[in-house]
Amino acid sequence: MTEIEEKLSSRIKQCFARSLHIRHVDSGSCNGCDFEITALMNPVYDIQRFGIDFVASPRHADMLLVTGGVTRNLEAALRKTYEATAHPKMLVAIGGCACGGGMFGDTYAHLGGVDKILPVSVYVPGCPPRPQAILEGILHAIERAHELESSRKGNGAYAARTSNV
Amino acid sequence: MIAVLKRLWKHGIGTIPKDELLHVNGRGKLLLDDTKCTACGDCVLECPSEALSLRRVQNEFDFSITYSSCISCRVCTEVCPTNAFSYANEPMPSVQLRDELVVHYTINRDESEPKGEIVSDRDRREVILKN
Amino acid sequence: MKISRIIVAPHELIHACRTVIANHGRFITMVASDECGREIDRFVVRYIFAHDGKSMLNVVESVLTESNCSYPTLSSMIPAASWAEREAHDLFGIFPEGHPDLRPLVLHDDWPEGVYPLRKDYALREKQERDSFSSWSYPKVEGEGVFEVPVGPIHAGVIEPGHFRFQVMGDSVLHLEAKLFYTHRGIEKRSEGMSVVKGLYLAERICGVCSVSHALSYVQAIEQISETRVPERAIFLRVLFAELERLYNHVGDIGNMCAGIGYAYAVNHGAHLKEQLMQLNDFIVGHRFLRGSIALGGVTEDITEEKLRYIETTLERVKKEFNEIVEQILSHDIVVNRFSNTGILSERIARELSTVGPTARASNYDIDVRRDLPYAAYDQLVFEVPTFMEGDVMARFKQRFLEARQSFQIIEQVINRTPKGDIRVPIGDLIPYSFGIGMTESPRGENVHFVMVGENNTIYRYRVRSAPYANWPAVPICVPGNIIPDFPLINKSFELCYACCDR
Amino acid sequence: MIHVLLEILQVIFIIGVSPLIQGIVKRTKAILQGRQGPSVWQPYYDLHKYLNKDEVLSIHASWLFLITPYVVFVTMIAVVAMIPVFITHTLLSFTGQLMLVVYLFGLSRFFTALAGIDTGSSFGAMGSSRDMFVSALAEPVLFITLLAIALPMKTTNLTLITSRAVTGHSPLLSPTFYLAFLAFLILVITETGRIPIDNPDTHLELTMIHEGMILEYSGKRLGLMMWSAWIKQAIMFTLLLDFCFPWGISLVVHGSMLIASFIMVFLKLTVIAIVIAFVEMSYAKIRFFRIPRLLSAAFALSIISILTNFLL
Repeated sequence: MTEIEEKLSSRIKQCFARSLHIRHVDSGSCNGCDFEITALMNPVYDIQRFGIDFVASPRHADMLLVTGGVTRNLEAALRKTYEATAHPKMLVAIGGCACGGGMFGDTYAHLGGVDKILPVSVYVPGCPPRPQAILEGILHAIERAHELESSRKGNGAYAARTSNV
Repeated sequence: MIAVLKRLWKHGIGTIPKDELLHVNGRGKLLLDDTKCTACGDCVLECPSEALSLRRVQNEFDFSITYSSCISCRVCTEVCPTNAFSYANEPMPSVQLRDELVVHYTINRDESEPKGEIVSDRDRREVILKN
Repeated sequence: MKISRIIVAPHELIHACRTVIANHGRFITMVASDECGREIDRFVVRYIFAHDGKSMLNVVESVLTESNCSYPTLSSMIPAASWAEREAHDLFGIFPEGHPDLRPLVLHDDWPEGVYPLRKDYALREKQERDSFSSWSYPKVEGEGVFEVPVGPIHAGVIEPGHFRFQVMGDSVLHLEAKLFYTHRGIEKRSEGMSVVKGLYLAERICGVCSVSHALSYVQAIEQISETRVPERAIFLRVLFAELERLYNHVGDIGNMCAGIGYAYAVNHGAHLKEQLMQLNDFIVGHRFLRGSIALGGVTEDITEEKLRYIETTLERVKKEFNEIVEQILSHDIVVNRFSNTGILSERIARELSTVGPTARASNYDIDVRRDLPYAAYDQLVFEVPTFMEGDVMARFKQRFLEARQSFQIIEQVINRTPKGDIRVPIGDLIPYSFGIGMTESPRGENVHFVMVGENNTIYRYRVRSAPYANWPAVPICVPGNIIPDFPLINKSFELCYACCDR
Repeated sequence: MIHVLLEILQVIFIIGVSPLIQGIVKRTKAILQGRQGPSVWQPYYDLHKYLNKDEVLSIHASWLFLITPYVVFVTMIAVVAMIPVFITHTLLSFTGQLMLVVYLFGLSRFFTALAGIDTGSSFGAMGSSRDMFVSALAEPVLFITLLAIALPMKTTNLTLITSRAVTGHSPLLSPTFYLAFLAFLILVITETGRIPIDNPDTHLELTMIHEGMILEYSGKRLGLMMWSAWIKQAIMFTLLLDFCFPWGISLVVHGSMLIASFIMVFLKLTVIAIVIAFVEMSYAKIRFFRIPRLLSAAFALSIISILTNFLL
């Protein structure tokens, strides 16, 4: 890592620690994880006080929360959403299905796991994970935001590797 | 507008403080007490989501729990003859690499008579019992 | 529940179904299956009808041969059968002759033609290349000033995926086309060959927020096959779980509907109440969505006396706050203005499309599985089924409120009347190739599970007709005539889950 | 010289404080909803982050899309340069200023709407068409309302209006004031895109107005668009203060007077932000085609206000 890169990464960490915009993408979940993400916004957990907010467009987002193990019908949509997000970006897999297929596993219509098509920063297991666990996962992802720059360079190689999946 | 204020006055702010936030009460992470486990393999056979696996490594058994597959269904706690499973109050760990979601336990039980090598084969989604 | 089977030749299907309907049969769903493993050549279609009040189901069956796998469509007589027939066409390649709209439903346009994943000779894991040449055709409205607004499948909020195309003139909707089944995961195929015990965990995960109802439908189907008598205590506890589920859903929906009109105050207080109910769930069974509470032959967890008392005190508090909030919402004139006369579903359409649940009842279509085909302990409890005439968003809002109040009452009765005893019995033997049908009333309406078991206590064919599956076709019908900004509100008032529709 | 410096300071103050006002509104709303809510400094953190992020551009985006954030931002600064904040003097001051303010708002609107259509996204186009619908109604009403305010002051120069308002007898005694104040309050809510006209927190793409138009922006340009919207909000609040609650605005350059007026302005802005949050919490979004009714109410109020001015 060069000096510039190091500076850059600390800057990113500093930015994200106080302001993080999240875009939720349902890639074929059972709705359970989605409801727990919604619960994060309720007055009890109130995720906004951490400077974390949900936004309407992937272009405004820094982090994608993906729930569900990517169905065949949503694969293209998920890829497009990822591409529409500006760098630096993170992808957090929420729930057992997104982490590795869960109960549904690998079927004709279900790929089983987000990491089969996109790079995942943090995995949050659970069926569904409680709001506390999701929040912990998000905070965990912010902590390692400084690694984003390196993953950004590796991105091209990753896409090439996964294109024939 | 008055109703809004009245409600705020009566119920206050419902947000839980930051330091209590990550505290969980319900079932979370599945734990195995490797001193109790006899490597009988019942749980591996019954687990609906193939989160458990048991593998013989020479004289010992390697027991693993895959958190990404675990659905906290309690089947393993019910079938275990020695009550070796328990749920911790903390959530399952969030990790950066998928491999870190698998925890391994080494079970070394001389007195037990294991049924054989049980491998949870994820590709075929069935459990093979080999003697 | 008694099941009477009528077996006919394919060309007699229409006549047989007409007779059943004339005898007050209510169409529930159609199940197709590939039964080539047995001595049957090869596909079987089953039309299921319910006789409300008599606790009886009629199943009209017909066998289709592999060489001639077509049958006359029933969609023209029963519009509600349209989706089921389209789905069977997609997944099995059996052809309903004369069906008005045979566009792909479950498998999208990039699925290659002539490949049918639910046939027995198709391997579970077999992936298909994308066929990029075919495209989905949408009916179009043409004229000056008419343009098309495509939305989705990924939406802006924390919502499930679905694609909508509005044909609009300014902001007024002329036509709405919904393309769903984005979250189709192949659960029915996945379950085949699974043991019936493990199948329960799959059934719980069809939908996140109706887990109890789905699990209950599934275990009832299996218990029907094995003729298991579930202990008294267990059936009361099942009611408790089912009603707790209804409660957190209805309370959450009441708040959620206000999100459609930007009434943030009600949204947040509704969410706060829902959170309290979900924490209660977590406390009593250790899962916020009550998953893992229902077992084959009973329930998994006994609810102790202290827990029952705790439920009582918590619900007392929630009930008071809930009434307060609803009163506030209904006295707000902008809310009343936005809710009334928006998204009207007429009684005729509600009946023709066989809609279910609060949606149907808000349009004066008085059906409720809890009362009409009682299961668990509902026949021993006293409750009312409210209905409304209007069929608009306001009616659906009030419907949920009144139903939630009934749920509070039912839970009160359960707490006071639950008998002592066992909570679980082992299920008996399952005769291979027999089927059972489980029906329960989820917060969104009736969930119907058809389970056919194979050898060694495995699942042979599993078909889920969830409440949203029955209600979704009604949504595009009641949107035209409203304006685009009202669509989120109408959609939320139906509160249809995409996951259990798509499976 | 000191005048120019103070006037520049005024501009910087509004630009700098505008995210804080947004933060106060958000925080108040959160508390009224029974939750803790984001810190009042949150908009600054957001802005900092947006300015540091990369951008993703749609392939359909033309120069119009690229230039709009700068046009809008500069327009807003130009407006800020014309309004008195804590002293009555401004960088730009001439007769007919009020008209120019309305037209500059119109210019920024025009560009935002075009940029919304430019990328070819349906929500952008929908947002633009709705915004045009609302502004076609709001603009004439804004004119009439400003006229209702300008008429008793007998000038359209903002500096003069404000200094006359400060020195003149208390406007609280005349009905003209109340009517114009109500009309202006409705316009403030319309122009800042708040409930019951538009919902700034919505995640429902089908109901968005302002949010819909900036949906395609990312990174730096998104930051500028947001900031411009916050500045516009601050401008509307300041105008409301200048016309209706001008107490404490300093007429002359004098140390202690300036500090007092500075504190007063800050307090007044905070109060207005809290009031707006209250209004937003107590209402839901009205049906889209009912917006004309609300605006025509504002129109009627300002007409009556003008009439009473002549009659009384």
